[in-house]
Amino acid sequence: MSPLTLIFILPLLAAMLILLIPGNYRFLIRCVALAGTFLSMLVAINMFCHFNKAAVVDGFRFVEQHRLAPGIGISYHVGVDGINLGLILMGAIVVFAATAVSWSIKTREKEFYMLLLLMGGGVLAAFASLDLFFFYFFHELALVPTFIMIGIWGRGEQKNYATFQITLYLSLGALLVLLGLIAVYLQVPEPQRTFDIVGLTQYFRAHPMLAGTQRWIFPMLLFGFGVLVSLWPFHTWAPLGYGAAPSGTAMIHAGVLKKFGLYGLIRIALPLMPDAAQRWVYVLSLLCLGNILYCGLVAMRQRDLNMLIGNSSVAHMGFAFLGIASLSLIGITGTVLVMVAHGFLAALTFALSGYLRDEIQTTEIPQMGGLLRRLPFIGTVMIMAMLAGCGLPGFASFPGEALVLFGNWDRSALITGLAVWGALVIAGVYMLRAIRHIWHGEKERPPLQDAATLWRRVPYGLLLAGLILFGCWPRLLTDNIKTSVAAVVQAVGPDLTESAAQTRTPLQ
Amino acid sequence: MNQLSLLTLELAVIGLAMAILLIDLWTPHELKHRLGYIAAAGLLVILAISFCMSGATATTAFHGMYAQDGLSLFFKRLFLISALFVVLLGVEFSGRIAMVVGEFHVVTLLALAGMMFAASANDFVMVFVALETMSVSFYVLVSFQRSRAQSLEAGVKYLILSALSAAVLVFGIALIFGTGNRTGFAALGDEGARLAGDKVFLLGMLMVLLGLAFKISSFPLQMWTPDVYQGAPTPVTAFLAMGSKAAGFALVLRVLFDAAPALAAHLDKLLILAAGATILYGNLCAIPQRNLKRLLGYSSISHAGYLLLGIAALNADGSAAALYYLTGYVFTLGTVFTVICIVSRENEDISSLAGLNQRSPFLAFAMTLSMVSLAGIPPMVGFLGKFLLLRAVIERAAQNSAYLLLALVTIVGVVISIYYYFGVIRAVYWSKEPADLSPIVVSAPLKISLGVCIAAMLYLGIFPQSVLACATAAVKVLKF
Amino acid sequence: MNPVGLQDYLVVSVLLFSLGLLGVIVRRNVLVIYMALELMLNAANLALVAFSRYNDNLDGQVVVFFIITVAASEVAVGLALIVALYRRRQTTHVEDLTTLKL
Amino acid sequence: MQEVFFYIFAVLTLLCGALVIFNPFTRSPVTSAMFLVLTIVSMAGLFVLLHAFFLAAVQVLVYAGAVIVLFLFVIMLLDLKEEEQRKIKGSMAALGIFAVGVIASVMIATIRQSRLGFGAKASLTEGSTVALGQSLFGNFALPFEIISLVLLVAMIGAVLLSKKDLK
Amino acid sequence: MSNPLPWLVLLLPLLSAVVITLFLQKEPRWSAIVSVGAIVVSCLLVVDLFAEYHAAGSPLDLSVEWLRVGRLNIEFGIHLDALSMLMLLVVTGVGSAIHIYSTGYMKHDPHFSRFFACLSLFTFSMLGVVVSNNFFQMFIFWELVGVCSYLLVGFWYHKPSAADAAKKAFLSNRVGDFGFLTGIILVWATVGTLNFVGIKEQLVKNPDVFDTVWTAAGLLIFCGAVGKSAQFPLHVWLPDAMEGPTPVSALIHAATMVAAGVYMLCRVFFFFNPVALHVIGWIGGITALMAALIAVQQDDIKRILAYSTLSQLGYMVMAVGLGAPPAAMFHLTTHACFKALLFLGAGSVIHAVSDEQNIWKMGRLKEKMPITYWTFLAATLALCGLWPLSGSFSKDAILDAAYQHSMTLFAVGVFVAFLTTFYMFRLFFVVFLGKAKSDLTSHAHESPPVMTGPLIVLAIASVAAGFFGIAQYVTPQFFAQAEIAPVFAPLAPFKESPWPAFLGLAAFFVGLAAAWGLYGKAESDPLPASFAEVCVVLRRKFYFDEIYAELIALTQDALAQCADAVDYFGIKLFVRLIHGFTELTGRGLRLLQTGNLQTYALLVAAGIALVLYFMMQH
Repeated sequence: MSPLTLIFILPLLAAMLILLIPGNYRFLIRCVALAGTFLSMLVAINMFCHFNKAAVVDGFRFVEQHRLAPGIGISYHVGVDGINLGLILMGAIVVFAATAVSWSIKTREKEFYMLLLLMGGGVLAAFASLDLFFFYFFHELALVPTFIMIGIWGRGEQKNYATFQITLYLSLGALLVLLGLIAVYLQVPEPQRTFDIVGLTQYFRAHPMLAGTQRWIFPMLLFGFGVLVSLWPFHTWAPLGYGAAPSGTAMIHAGVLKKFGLYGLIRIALPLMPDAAQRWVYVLSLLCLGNILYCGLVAMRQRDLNMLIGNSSVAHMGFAFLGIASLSLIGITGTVLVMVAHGFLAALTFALSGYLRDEIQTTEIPQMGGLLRRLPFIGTVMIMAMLAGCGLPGFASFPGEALVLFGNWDRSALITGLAVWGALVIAGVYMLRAIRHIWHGEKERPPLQDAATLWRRVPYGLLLAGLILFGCWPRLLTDNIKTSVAAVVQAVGPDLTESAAQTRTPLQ
Repeated sequence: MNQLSLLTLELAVIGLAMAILLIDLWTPHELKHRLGYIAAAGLLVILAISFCMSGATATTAFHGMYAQDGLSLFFKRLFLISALFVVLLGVEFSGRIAMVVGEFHVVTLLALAGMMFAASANDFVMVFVALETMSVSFYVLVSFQRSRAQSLEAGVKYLILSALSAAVLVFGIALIFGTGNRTGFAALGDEGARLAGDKVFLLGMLMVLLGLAFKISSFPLQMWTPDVYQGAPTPVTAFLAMGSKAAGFALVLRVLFDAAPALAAHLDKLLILAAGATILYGNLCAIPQRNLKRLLGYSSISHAGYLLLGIAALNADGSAAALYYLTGYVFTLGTVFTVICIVSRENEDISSLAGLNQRSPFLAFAMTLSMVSLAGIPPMVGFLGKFLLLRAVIERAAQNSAYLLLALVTIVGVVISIYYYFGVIRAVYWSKEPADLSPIVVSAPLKISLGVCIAAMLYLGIFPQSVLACATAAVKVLKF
Repeated sequence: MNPVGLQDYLVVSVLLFSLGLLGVIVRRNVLVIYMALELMLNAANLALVAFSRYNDNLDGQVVVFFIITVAASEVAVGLALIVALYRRRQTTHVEDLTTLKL
Repeated sequence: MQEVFFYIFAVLTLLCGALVIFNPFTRSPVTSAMFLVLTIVSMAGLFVLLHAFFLAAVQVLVYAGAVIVLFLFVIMLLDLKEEEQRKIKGSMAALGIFAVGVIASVMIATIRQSRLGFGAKASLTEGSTVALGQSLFGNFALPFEIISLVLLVAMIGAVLLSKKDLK
Repeated sequence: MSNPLPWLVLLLPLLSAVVITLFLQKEPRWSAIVSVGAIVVSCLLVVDLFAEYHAAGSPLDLSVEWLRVGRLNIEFGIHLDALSMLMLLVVTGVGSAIHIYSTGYMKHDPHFSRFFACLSLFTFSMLGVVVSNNFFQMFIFWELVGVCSYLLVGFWYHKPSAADAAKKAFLSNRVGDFGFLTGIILVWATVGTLNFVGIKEQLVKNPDVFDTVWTAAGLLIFCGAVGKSAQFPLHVWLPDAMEGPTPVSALIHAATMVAAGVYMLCRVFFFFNPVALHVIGWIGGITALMAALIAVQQDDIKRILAYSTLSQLGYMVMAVGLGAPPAAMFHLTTHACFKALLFLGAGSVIHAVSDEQNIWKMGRLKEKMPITYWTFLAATLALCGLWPLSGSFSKDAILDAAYQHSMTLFAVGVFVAFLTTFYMFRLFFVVFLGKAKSDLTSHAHESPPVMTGPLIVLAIASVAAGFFGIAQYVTPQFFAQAEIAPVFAPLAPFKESPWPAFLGLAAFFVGLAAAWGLYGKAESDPLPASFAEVCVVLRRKFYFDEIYAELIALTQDALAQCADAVDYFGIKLFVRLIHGFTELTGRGLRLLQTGNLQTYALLVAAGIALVLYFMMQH
């Protein structure tokens, strides 16, 4: 059995196990959940380490395939290449961390952990699966858990509105995507019709899709995925929803699930519909500015910590989109790196803000201040996370964003310049203001419970370690990413940046 | 004799009905509610028999009146299953229908027989007769709770509107007979080429379809649904939603693709409009709805719309998808109505579900899953069904972009529907209303049937292959 | 007087049908609505008989049998229903039957 | 000759039919029932013109003899007096008439434009009872049997619904 | 990786930072030992390398591939040549002194360990900047020194002023870095490489590789220096940064980090075209003048030093702009010594008068703290450029360059020299001579040896640094044709460039006289009495802070407000509208369900009519 299967089966199994445990055995339930996610994390790390040794089956490793419904070409097919390798590793770690920080949940643990594990397993499976049907199927598994979790364990007076808004937005986006995927699938003539991504890619490489068809399918995918990734102006659900969600949910959702749309664009939309992609990138890069600048500015105005983090994560998505819009090897590699980095980052920040909320019962920034003396550990980690959020070198988001910017220059210098402003200055402004008003300052407060024990520190430490590891040594990922992305880019067509290389500098 | 052997299932059902009618005479009152179990057992046996029969070879009998093929068999199994749920609910419900439990099951079974004949109808006369058998039984069933004025009101409404639609249908049949000079599907199908161009024949077909539209509660004859669903006794509502609708679709399929395949191609615009309008009407009206059964009435309108997608696609995939969807729909509704029947006894407001997950986690779980399935979200069957339907529709989008529009309308509808279905889930888990937290006891048979439903919803949602294969085989008899 | 043909019969039946339909729409007394429904069914009968006459095919007349029977049974159930209803609500007017709405 | 009778019966049918629905003088269901009888009878006349003698008889017997009587029984049973003249809602009526008008006109137009009945002259074969019976128990055996189910259900239903108290 | 030594130099401080953070949080003594040990060892290594390099004479280049995607190839490398060697010496040398000093200065601080962790981290980052062999790596460390300065300035984060100062410093640097990064991307996109050597080769191979964007590229890169070296108009952060502990001011905001901008300019000197150089020169000149003027009217001892730093940095930048990077580096070196010394001296004074920083509350400290007094005097004289102290040589080198290129800038330079002497001796007289202006001074005492030791070392350096021909040493770095000059040949200003030297000296004496005249015995500042308006302007630092506050409020914050408003009233409202519209439609349609049978019948009829009409038309 492929490790991939193991990675997402383990949490689901744990969920089923919990279903059998009576609800009042709280400790047992937690332990089962932790064990399941921890094991899956170990498997993921192990897979990551042995990635390069594994056998390659048409571009993918650790492949496993079973035909489920030959009639309509659905098969269970998982595999991993450079693009989703990092995502799965990150996902597994985040899921474990999310389970670990959920010890603060004190009511209806049974349901909570079941839903959390269902969500986590589903999203891991979505990233692992190479079959469009299951790719979509597993992603949708998260919808209901999100709804119920925010509904029951969420906070804030806007809870109900947020719950429905996030659910409706996500399902709208998902259904658009569904239409697009089915349409893509139907472009293949009857005999070799399949939902298998590999098969589709090979087929369309051989017989490119009609430009006319691309023209109406691509927008569906672009905006469908866009809504899922909170592309401007479809972003309002994200800060609201994450603000209301319990930290575990927010971590998995903002950290892992959100990357689904970008992953889909890179994996499916670009290589299968190059012409349309070329046609749409300009629109896309403008919308990216919407994310980067506009949402950054909005973040400056937020008085609620969660809203601030939410908006900043929306802004970061802008860089991911910008990399895609560059349609260049460097840019898209950067996008994948940003996805992984932001996964760790978002999870970390939401975990910490959740902790903070538990400690001081508020997320209103003005009511904070001078907390660093009371919560040295949490404070330090949060400050590091926030500095990482404004693109500080040494954290994984920096190389990612840098790659994106380098990759996009030849497509549009102006947009790149503005993005740099967003990355360095705007991000700096709201993050530093937040640090100043939350942690610094002289406000006196009663002593608080800092994450003192090593055990409580593990999840934060893990996420931070991920950030720093890939920040200091990005080649761990990029060397694998670029080989896989190269295929995508080459399918999409001329890579401005690379071609510039030939023309400008013959002696390079 | 061979001919009669084809009728095994129908005869068995009728026999069962008669048996219960007789047994009822000698059963003391306090035991009458047990009759449902007899009926259930009988139906189980018949269901088992039905799986021994094979519709692989389409055979007609009684001078082409009656067709036994994959399609009819598929539908008959659906009817049997839904009747099974209904009789079980009948047991649960027996407290609420005075002292005439026995007759309740008898009439239910006769309605079932009508549906089964409808599934095998191969002649417009049969269509009419079978439909009427069904309808008349439902007149009785809907108004079965004589003590409840609402039930009677629903009965009157149902009777009058149904009779109206029946009259339209009959007039249509008359016109068809007049132009085709036949009433047999096969015969008409042969003359399809000639008739396709005949305006009067078209008129007749339209009137027949309108008559059937009433049964599947599709636009423009959907008005009755919410009222009747709300007024009728819960098991009957369930039967209307599962059986009657399915029967209507069986007939629509036969009439369109068996009697007038040549004409069907010209009806695409009408079908697209009907599907779109039905979806939007059902979903939009459901948004502010608080009464559960009424909500399900609207939702059943919208699902009629989804099913029409498959027919509007005018291709084998579409019809197969519709069959698959119906299968899932039966199990889903089986769950929903069982839960409603158990939980909301006197008040049928959504608030009656408040705190359900404290009162009975199992029921809450079942309700949630069924709502998720109705909303069409993985891993439940509802998703796979909609997936197949959309696939069939988009398949046509290449030729006619109206289908793309239809698909988008469907999406809008689904999103809206998620809003109110999830509202129910919300009521189950964290509604504000103060709820009595007395635990609910569920009788063993209902537990089993719920378990079966949930298993089926999940199985169909994840492993489509087997049933989808049956559906595809079933629609082979139709001509596209 | 031009010779009477099939179409004339059909027109009559169509008109009768419409009359019935109109009755269902405008009359309030359930009993009368039933009668209107009878009219509609009879219109179908007339059409069928006319067809079977002009197409030289007796099947039409057979169908009429069924229709009559069905009509009779519908009326039977319907009237029983009215009786039951009247016992509870002392009315046979449809506009009093509007508790199920919205 | 035929024509004359046709027009007489047709006009009678329609007129009485119309009077069933709206009787300018009274709203009593009894009158409606009576006019229904007349409609039926005059339709029977049309049947005769169409050489469907047996059906004509059945029509009269079943309808006039059974159905209408049933109606009258119920009316008497519930002693529905001629209740106060409730106004027909004008708007409702207007819309109804319009809709029905559209339907009728479309149907008539279609029929008139069609080639129905051209060439196919009325055959001389009588609607003989024998032939009728044969096809009823031959081709139509199955529907005939099923109809019995309808009657059964109707019977049960009628009993259940109208029984005074359910013991 | 052939030679491990350079790596060791770089990694030792990082190691100590990590070790202290992870394990020594509770062990102040040990963390001090580790941190000081690390920097001292790397200082010794540097000396060793220096000898090695000087023996070899050719640049030493080590690198490993850090990130390679497509055409973008980023190395992590060490490039050792005259320039970086010199800078390494400065950083590690001055750094060691300051580290040792801090062990005494921060003795009683509860967060002693954190302080040294940050110091070590800073040292690591600074060394990284120095040894970088490509733009990207330099940018990385550039950011890291920025964040270290953020952490150290905000070391006492519970003081709002400190927290705000840290934020301000970081953000102003970010503005500069925006230009820097953009410039880097532009260079890469044009030249195709980020490696300094590579870029130089390209420029040599085809000089017009940046056809139109050369100036732009140059200026964008220069933005980085503007931010880091606090040049006009981004100079506002440096004075506020004095909120940090004094050793930090000495190390980061006098000796090393702020000099990084100048260093970077020298590093890529080959890259600037005349236009760019012109701009650079003028910016430098303006900064020097403005800062010196402001310094005249400051009362906070550290702020005065800060403005003096600004103006000296202005000198250096001006020198680069005038095409005399050797002079710039020379002045950078000497300045590192005496400015660090000044700050440390100031620190010891502040320590003595119990953390009072206003010079008008001090006085007569000469007797109380002799060592501080004498070292401070030496540093002051060096700064003011009294021959033969180090400052005079480097300053005269700059004036000389100005004299050759632009008379205006020369004039500016001389005037700034005068101002420097003036405000420095103002400070000196008021603090050490005169009479005690508050009783704080009564119980002042000399600092412990651990603090005075470094003072003495630095004093010696500041006095003697001028005698090494540092300028000649780095010259070949920039001008290939220049012959390798002997290292220990002192510069003789009066022979080579008499005018600048004499004018410089004249400026010194005039300034000294003016200062003595005004402040020799002053109780309080006489100037405001006579030149009220001017003084107000100077005290308010030319209103830069106010202007910027307004500017930001008008542009960025206003935009943010708009965006927020759009987000709230635009998009969210729109969403709510759609929701409301749908719900209304639902409720509207629902009205059809009147429950009245006849309505239904009518609607059914209408439906049928509709369908028939619609279908039977064609």
